[in-house]
Order: sequence, then structure tokens, then C-alpha cells
Amino acid sequence: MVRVEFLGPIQRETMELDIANLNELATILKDDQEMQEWLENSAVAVNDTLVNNRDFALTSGDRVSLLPPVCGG
Amino acid sequence: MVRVEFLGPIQRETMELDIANLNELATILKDDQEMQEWLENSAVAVNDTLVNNRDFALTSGDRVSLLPPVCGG
Amino acid sequence: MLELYDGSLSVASILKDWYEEEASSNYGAFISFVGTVRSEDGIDGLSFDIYEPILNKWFDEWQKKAKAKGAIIKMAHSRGDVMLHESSYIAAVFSPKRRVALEFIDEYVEDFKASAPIWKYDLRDNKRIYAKERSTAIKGSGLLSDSKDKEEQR
Amino acid sequence: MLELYDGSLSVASILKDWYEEEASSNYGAFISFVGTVRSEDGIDGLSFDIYEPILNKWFDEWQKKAKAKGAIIKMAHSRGDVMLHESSYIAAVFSPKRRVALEFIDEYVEDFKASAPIWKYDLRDNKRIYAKERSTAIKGSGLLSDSKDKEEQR
Repeated sequence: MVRVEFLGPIQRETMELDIANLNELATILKDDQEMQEWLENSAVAVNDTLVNNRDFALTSGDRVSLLPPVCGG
Repeated sequence: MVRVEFLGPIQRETMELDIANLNELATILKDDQEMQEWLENSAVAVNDTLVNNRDFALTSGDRVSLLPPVCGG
Repeated sequence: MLELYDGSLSVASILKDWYEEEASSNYGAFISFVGTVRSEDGIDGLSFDIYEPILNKWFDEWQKKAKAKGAIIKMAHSRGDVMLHESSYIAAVFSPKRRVALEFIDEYVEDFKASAPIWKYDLRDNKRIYAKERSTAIKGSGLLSDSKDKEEQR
Repeated sequence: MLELYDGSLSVASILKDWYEEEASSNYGAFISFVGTVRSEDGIDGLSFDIYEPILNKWFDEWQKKAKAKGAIIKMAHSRGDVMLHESSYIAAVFSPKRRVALEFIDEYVEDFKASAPIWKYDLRDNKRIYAKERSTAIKGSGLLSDSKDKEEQR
């Protein structure tokens, strides 16, 4: 199982999914109306490293994080 | 009388001169071998304002200062 | 060194500690940037969420960039609520000479603003409101969006 | 505010005072630059001469430039001897937002180095040796030299 976490202001429970890559996560989330804006403006990390490729392979135990727009300081 | 001060590392006594402009000061100092390098690298202030013109008129009571290369900090 | 505190920062004390820590390190230049909560738009204060694992990685990368220039960096940030006129952020650079410090602090603070995984909320009427308009999407954002999908198929 | 001290600066205490002075001024950004005497070339320390009337004018002009950007500046500098690892110079900018502070500190410190009427000496074997090679001729220097005279006649 892959754990999917929504950080900061995204009000969403952590999900446990049986997915093999980020494309599959995108497919699962694309029908969720409330998530569309977050999907457009959030970055994605796998095991705390930012990734830029939807084909990125996932294996059981991986953690995916969605990071919405930031404003530290 | 015009008072001429040599600031910082220029080891020179203050002079009291009867001069009407900075050209006259340059003429007085030009035969002083020890002053040549300082004349080349020093800025000049009259009454604590930097000046850039040798024709700058001086009147009795004015103070001329020579400011050699600086390094604060 | 990256320090996270609950609530506002004790700025004078943190700057003192950092200065003293490096007192014998032979750095000629020490530059620090302090961010303080301004009274504007009627807010009562700000509040911060931090995702520490990625913040630590971000900081370690900047520490490496600093070392490559013979410098070191430090940072302190608040978690949770910080009220008006209190401070939430300090960034510092120590370097042998001034040019590196003056240039590095700018790059380091700007990339912090654009990339560090910290979320800011306005405090108003006891509510915590995400400061969406002032936030910046991290580089590479939108990876999971439909439009990204279409873009890739083109 | 321009503060001159005999000998080295109490950095932590000066930064604390400045931070507290502006605690309610609603500046969102406070950036400070501290210059510390480095151990190099076998010196024991540095020593400084300051010509205050022109330094004050220089500082007042920069304070005006800062005000035009909604910012304020502060500065502290040592007179006389400052030994290794002690600090001799602090410059600070307070501004509503960060970009002004980050840009202004750079211009302000660089012009200080190029123009402020302060002379530096190396301390070596109880002697005070003018740091000529590290010094910068103020803009407009050479007004009274012979070569300047010839230049004007050309």
C-alpha cells in the first residue's frame, strides 16, 4: 500500500492506495471536484523528495505528499 | 586665512594659508615631494562638503580637508 | 543549523547565540534577515504549518551551497501563531568576506520564500485563514492535474 | 542613527537595542550586516580613524535615500583599536517588505566601503600601519594633483 498525505491547508484525510505510479494517483483524484484546484497548484514528493515525472514508480510502503503553494517567513 | 587639514594617515600639520581658491593650494603643495602621492589619491572637502572644482572660491575662515583613500568596516 | 520554535522568536537572544557560536570561526561578515509580522489588512497575527522532513532537506542543500562558497547559514522559524510585531523568521549567512554574504542572503531568502514547505495563515476573529493569494506554487506544481496530463500528451 | 564607539562593538547588545527600538514601527524586514576583524596576514587587529563631520553628512544622505523607500537605516562603527575576532562595523536596514531591505543593505554597505571617511590601520608589533592597498580613493580624488591640472588644460 502507498500512503498519500495532503499537507498544509489541504483539508483531506491521508489515503492508503494500491497504486504503481503517480499516473494512477492522478486518475483516482481527477473525479474529486474539491481536489482540482489543489492538483493544479500542488507539488508532489515521494518519500520526502520532490518528483517531476508522473511515471515515477511506486512500491508498497512509499509515502506520497501533496504540497500546496507555500509562504514561509 | 584658510585652514588646511590633512586627515587620516597623512602625517602633516594643519596649515593656515592666505589663498583665494583651490588652484592656489595646488600650486603651494606641488613642490612638496612627500605630498605628491597624497595629492593624487586624496579627495578635497571645503567646510566638510566634497568639492570637484579647482576654481572653487575660498574665503577667510574656510576649512579645506584632504581625505586620502578610505577603508571603513 | 535550523531551529524551529513554537510561537514567536526571541530575536535578540537567537542573534546573540549565533554571533557567539561563530565568534572564533574567523568569518569577517555576518548578515542576518529578520521577518516580523506587520499590522495590515486588519489581521491579528499569522500562523504557520511546517513540513519538517522536506524543510530539513531544503536547508541541507543550501548549507552545501554555502559551504561551496566558504560560508555557513543558519535559520530559525516559528510554528503556530505569531502575533503582530512579533518575529517568525531569521535567516543568517556567515562568510569570510562581505560580497559572498551580501549576495548569498538574497538568494537564500528568496528561495526560502519560493520553495520552503511552510504554509501561512492569517489570524482573524479567532479563525485561521490560508494566505492563498500571498503563497507561491512550488516549482513543478500541477504534476497530478488534468491539464498537466494533456500537456504531456501533446 | 549613527553610533560611534571607542574600541570593539558589543554586537549582541547593539542588535538587541535596534530591534527593540523598532519593535512597534511596523517594519516587516530587518537586515543587519556585521563586520568582524579576521585573523589574516599575521595582524594583531585593526585600528580606525574617523572624520565625523563628513561621516555624519554621508549617513544623513543615506538616511534620506532610505526614507524615500519607506525604510530606515542604522549604523555603528568603532574608533581606535579592534582586536582579532572582535567586530568594528554594523549596518542595518528596516523596511516594510523584504525586497527593499535586501537590495538597500547591499548598496548602503558598498557605498560605505567606497566613500565613508574612515581610515584603517593594521596593528602589527605594536605599530599602526595604514592599510593602503585595501583602501579606496574617494570619487573625485586627485583634484589637487599635477596630473589633474594637466588633464583640465587638455
